[in-house]
Amino acid sequence: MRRSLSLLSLVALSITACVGESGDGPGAGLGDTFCGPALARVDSFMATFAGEEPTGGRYGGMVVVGTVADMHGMSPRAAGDVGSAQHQQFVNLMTLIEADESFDPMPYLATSWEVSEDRTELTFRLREDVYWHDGELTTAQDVAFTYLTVINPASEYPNPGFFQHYLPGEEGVEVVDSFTVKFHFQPHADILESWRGLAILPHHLLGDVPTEELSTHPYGAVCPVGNGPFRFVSRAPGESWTFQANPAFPEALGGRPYLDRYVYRVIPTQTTLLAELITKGVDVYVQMLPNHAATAREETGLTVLSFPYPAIFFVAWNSRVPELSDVRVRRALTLGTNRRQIIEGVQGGEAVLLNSGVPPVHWAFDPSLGDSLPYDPEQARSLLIAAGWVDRDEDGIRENLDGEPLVIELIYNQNRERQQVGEIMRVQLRDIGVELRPRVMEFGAYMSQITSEERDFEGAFVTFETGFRLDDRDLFHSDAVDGLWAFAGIMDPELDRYLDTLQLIPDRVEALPVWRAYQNRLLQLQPYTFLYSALRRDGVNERLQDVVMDPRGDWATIRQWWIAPQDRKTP
Amino acid sequence: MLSFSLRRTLLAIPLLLGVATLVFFVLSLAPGDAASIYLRPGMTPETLEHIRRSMGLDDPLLIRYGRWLLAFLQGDFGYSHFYQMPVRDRILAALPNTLILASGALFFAFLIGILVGVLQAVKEGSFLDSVLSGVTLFFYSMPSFWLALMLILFFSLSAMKLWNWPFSFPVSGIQSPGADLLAPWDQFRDRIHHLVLPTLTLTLILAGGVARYVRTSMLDVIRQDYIRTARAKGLPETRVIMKHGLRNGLIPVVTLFGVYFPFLLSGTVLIEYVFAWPGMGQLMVESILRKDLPVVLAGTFLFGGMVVLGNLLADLLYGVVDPRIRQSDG
Amino acid sequence: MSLLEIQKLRTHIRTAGDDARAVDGVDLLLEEGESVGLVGESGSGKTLLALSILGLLPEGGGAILPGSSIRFRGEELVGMGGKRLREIRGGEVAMIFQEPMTSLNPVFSVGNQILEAVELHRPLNRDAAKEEMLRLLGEVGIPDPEARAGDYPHQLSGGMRQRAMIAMALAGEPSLLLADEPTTALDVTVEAQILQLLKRVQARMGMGLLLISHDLNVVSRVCDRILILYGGKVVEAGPTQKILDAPIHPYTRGLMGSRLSFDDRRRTLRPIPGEVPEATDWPRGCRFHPRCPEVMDRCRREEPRLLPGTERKGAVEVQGGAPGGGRDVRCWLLAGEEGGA
Amino acid sequence: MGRRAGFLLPGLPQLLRGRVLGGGFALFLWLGLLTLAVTRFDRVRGALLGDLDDWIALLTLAMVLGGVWLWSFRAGRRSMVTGRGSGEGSPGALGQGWRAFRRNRMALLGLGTICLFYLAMLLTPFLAPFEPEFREAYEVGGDMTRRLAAPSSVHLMGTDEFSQDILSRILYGSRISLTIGLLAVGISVTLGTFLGAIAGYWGGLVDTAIMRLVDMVMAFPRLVLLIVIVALFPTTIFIVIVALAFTQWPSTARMVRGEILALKEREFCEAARALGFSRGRILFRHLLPNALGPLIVVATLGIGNTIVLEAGLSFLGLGVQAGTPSWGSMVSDGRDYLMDAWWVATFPGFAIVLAVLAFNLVGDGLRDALDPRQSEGARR
Repeated sequence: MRRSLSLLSLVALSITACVGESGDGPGAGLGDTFCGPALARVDSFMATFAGEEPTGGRYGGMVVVGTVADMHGMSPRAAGDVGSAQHQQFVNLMTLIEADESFDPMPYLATSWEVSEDRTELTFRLREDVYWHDGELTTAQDVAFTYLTVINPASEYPNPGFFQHYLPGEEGVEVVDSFTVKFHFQPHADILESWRGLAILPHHLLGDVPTEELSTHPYGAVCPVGNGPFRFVSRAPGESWTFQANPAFPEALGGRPYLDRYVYRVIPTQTTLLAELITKGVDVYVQMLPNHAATAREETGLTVLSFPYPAIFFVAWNSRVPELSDVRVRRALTLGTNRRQIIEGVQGGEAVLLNSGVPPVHWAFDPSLGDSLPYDPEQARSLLIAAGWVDRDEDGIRENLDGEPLVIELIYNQNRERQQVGEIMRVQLRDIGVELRPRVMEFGAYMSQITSEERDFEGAFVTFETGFRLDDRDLFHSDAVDGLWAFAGIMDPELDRYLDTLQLIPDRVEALPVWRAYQNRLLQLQPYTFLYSALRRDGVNERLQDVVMDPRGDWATIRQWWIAPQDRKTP
Repeated sequence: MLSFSLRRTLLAIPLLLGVATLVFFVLSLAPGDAASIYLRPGMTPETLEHIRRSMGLDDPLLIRYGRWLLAFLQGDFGYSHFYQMPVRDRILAALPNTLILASGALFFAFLIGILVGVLQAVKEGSFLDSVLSGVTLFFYSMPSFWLALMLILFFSLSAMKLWNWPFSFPVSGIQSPGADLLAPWDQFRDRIHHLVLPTLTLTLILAGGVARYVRTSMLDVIRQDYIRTARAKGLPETRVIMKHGLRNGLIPVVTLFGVYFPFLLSGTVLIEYVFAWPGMGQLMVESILRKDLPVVLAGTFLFGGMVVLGNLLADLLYGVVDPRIRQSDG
Repeated sequence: MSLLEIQKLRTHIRTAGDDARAVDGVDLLLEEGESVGLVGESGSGKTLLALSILGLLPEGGGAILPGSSIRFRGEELVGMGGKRLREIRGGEVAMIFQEPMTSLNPVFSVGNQILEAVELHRPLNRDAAKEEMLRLLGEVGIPDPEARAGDYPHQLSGGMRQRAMIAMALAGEPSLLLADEPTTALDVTVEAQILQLLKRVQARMGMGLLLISHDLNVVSRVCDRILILYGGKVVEAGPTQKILDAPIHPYTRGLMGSRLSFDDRRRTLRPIPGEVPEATDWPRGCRFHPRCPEVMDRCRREEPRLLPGTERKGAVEVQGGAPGGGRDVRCWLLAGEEGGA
Repeated sequence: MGRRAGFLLPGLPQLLRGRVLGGGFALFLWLGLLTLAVTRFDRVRGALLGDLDDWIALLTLAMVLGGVWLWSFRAGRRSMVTGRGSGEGSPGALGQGWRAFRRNRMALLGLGTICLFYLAMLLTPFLAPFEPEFREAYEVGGDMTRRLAAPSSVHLMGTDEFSQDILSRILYGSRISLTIGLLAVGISVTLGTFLGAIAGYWGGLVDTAIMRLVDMVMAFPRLVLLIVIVALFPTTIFIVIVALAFTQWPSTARMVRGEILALKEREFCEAARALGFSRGRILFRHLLPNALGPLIVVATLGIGNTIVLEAGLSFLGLGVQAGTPSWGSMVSDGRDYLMDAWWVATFPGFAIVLAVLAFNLVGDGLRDALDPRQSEGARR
């Protein structure tokens, strides 16, 4: 009876909770013992800047960014979600290096770096004036701690592949002095890109936390303490995150950001989000639908920024399935899909046709490749005939010698874009005598089906956000054919050779021909039907100045955003 | 009477546990691995294994069930893997929002519904009655999300752009960002502003049902002899209706309140979705889609609890409004 | 000036088809302090007549036709509305109903309901009104008024409920009380008590009383005069004793035959055959003719007028006094006297 | 003369006799269908070689044309004989209800609307101006400008983002929306009646067990339960129907149980028992028919409710498999275009409101007609 009372008390408690802030209940547990003191220290450190902060001119104002999904937060495991990753990189935390507009590495937390002659050592020299928001200095200790944490699978960091070639564990990192840290690894073509994505964590706060508990530690989602340009103020789960300018941000990096406040808002229905943008309730609508972009462009006071983004959208064909093991069939599927029309219809023309997994923003992207497999239903039909698929019973769908019709099931999770593309492909492939059956699945089931050992699927829509460092070995290498990501399951020695070589050529000029060859081989094998890399569109209120958005992300330039005094809302 | 209600309520607790158990197994046995939701390109099987472990998915189903049940009975609702916080904290953040929205809407729905229903009953068969019947049935027949979208179009976008109204209502959220910097009074006003459209949507839809119910009930009452008695006494008509009629007409409406009360938590699902209202409905939908099992279980239990509470409340209210029942337990 | 003077009252009920002529030209006179009984089977229009007086006809259902007149102390009630009508209702003219169970509001205590009437019609402050309410309860013979006042109708017995109704009616100190079948729902012993009570309060307060019943017996115990109603028309009217002693109209005689009384055990029960026809569909001629044991050809053709009744044509002996002895009858059996107008 | 008019034009005899509603409806229906058959003669003739849908449509067309004519003719002749059109049938409880129902204009309007909806659903192959998947824009050499076209004389309700005609899709979508409503309610009412009747009649342990189950399902907010089921399993139309049915039966069961409990005490039941009838016979032959009135009301109102719920599920993206048009999924698809192509979401939304409204009107009318207590009030 006592137990059931505690259940009932939740209702009573909740009614009183409207008054007080949540989190002060007895159930807050660790959140209470960790967050309370941590945030108090942040407050007192920030209070020391009162009066010293720059005011006037561009300084001041609040900006609201609206998105459809809440972000996970600042823990390493949260880096798997694009919104969280960007906040870790650009807003609340800092990375060692940044990329400039042309994607060349730029100093950030690290002032300089040095790669050893044999490309097995990387030494970072850190800034000495970067403070955690609670007043502690950011040191080499933090960097080493972060590295050791994320290479431990228990941290649930989603991109451990970044550090695959590093020497295992403590051998890989060496704290030279308080502000110098050195890493050891096997030679690799791309050394710095990993450090552009990985945000450094506070050792003094999390050093004592066992790595396996890190993913459930309140630091990530309840009270992150960072060192980036904006400090965490509060979070209402499912509703918003609020950040405040960090006055202690180093002068050399631009000092305190212009904006006083930055709010990340969650609005799950895109139509509502558009309405908020139009009524000026939000200043930025992240990742607009194409037709919403068209609407917003016609509004006064709004601009739509569209920029290429390193994401690729493709259909993975499971070549373990007999019908799809024939490269002629896979090729016919690609040839029979009018991808230009799909781009026109689904993305309003704002996408780049792809024929490989190299996105347009990558330096190895080959624009001429896009014309390689143009829409050609005639050729698709003859390929299918050659492969033995003929419409023997004249029902419009081809059959093989055994009379089995060419029916391919295409799975995807609930998503408007995928649904649209699936429907269009169905219409188009019917034209060449293939019956495509798009099937929506719940996301977890979909992920299980394409990654589990059974690979119980025929075709699947997949979107990858790639970053600037490409390593397709887990997709196409024979060694990885049983790994999570080998959807297509193709094994090709030539492809393996390219993939192995590519990781070892640091010089881009030298690597480019190999990239070309690799992409051509993919073109021949057609493990996927690559569709496109869509532009990302963000609707922005024109009162917000100096917003630049490029492949680095939506928040890459948030430090420079400013609002003229007359445009600031009176809070 | 009261003891009967209490006993029924206590009996409901195992029932609710049963419901939660059902949900546990349905969610656990549904195809697909809950941990695979957190899979990201480039992730290794070891990491996936760790995610699975930290979600408690590496144990056999029955052990997981036992562990959940034990913790649940002790008032520990578990940890939300998606929100990275204890379920209790997450629910406590969502619950007040929903309660505010839904209780406001319920209040207005009953207020408007009762007034309209009474008016219709008094003017039975008149043109006004027909018009109001049509209007209430219209809203009653309307999908809530649809009405919500229409209201956004009318009262926010069109109001501002086409009709140049001096103000438009905010279309999402419970308060403006940065409202915490406002003076308390302005903060309050801001909140009320945000409440307008979602409350209006909910109210319109609920009020239709209430009005229909009240009309029927009042029509029944108005024909009763005691209404004639009240008139024969020389009471003014308004007093006859509002005192003698309404008091009796409301007795069956109390049952309706018992039915609508659980609405406080669950009835707002679609409306919360459209208006980005960070409440229980939105939380539940997202948690179901993300297979955030502990949140779904706790939410289910809470929803069920509201149904039970609603029944209890209806019983108690019945006693308050109907002396025949109040006295029957001696 | 009479207390109540009804002339040519016609009250119709609207239905989907033809209007039901429920009360069809009734004249009635009631002097101060007099008690009049209105008798008829259900469907004869007697309840509607009472409701017409206070304007309590069901909404949209019934209407008093133009040309009708109901005057209370000379004041025309037909078409009256608003404040004055409400002052009269429950104040100068009170009414009690057939079913005390359904006529009392189940959700308010009886005390509360009586108090409401007291406060409405008497210039008393709250305490005095309460006092008065308790006094009224005592007056109508409810024991331990203090305790009973808090009771709800469902907690009282039928007799007690009707007493409470009477108390409520007396609250405004009315000069006319309309009692619509006040004892129908009660058993015989309680009926007697209630009738006695009515008689007592009427005498004490000097009220006029219009007692409506289907039971001639009940009415005869209380009333000075009696009106017999059939088919929305008065068929016989006269002093109680005369009607009891010498009923003229066949319908009256039928009612006498079908009554069950203690003081008249010799008679056997002889119910009137058939039923009252629908008020939408009165037969041509005399409305009673399909059921009349003495029906004549003329009855089927022409409608009789209300005439001073003195004697009966035919075999039945003539009783009663002088011509016009205060009695009116509507029957062709009397036509001989009139010379067949 | 009336007879000849009946030969010429169905509905005319009724109209001449002043029965405007029935006659007008018959006339309208007959003329409308005739026009349809003539104007789309090619399509109708083509249906002879068509598939099942075409044949159903053909059959419907023939039956309704013939049926209306026959009804009008015979009713006209009968009214000539008896002088009045009504008066047929035995005055059972349902017959009386029908007569009361017939007096309710709004309910009749609702009934007419429902009939038209279902008729349109059956005749979709002839009515729809375009194929359900007329994705012209994406066919070979497609014309992309036809996407999201505003309502015009070609596309009366405009087109969606696939250049599909909204009107045609609403017509084809009615199959899912109207069938889901009918089937789900059919299943739930059958199941609920069966279990409720058993619980009410047998009582005891059976009753307790069934009612606990009822409580359990009812302790769940319906929409949330639906989301759990539909979100986690492949969304086929079958799953959606089953989910809708299995979340609705408890209220029916509860109602039927109450009715049975009340009826059980009535004289005719005791009489049947005294005659030695078996329990099953008493229950299904004597008790259930008496509970039919409230059941019909619950079912009618339930259909409207179910259509709204299906729409809600589709709105969350959980409805019937994408690509198959249903009104709910059409609204859901159109909501992103609300600000630049309002017609995509608006027209299917109206279809939902109209259909639900019609069902509710009929449900209300039935309740008034079948509940003697209330209908007496209405007549007074």
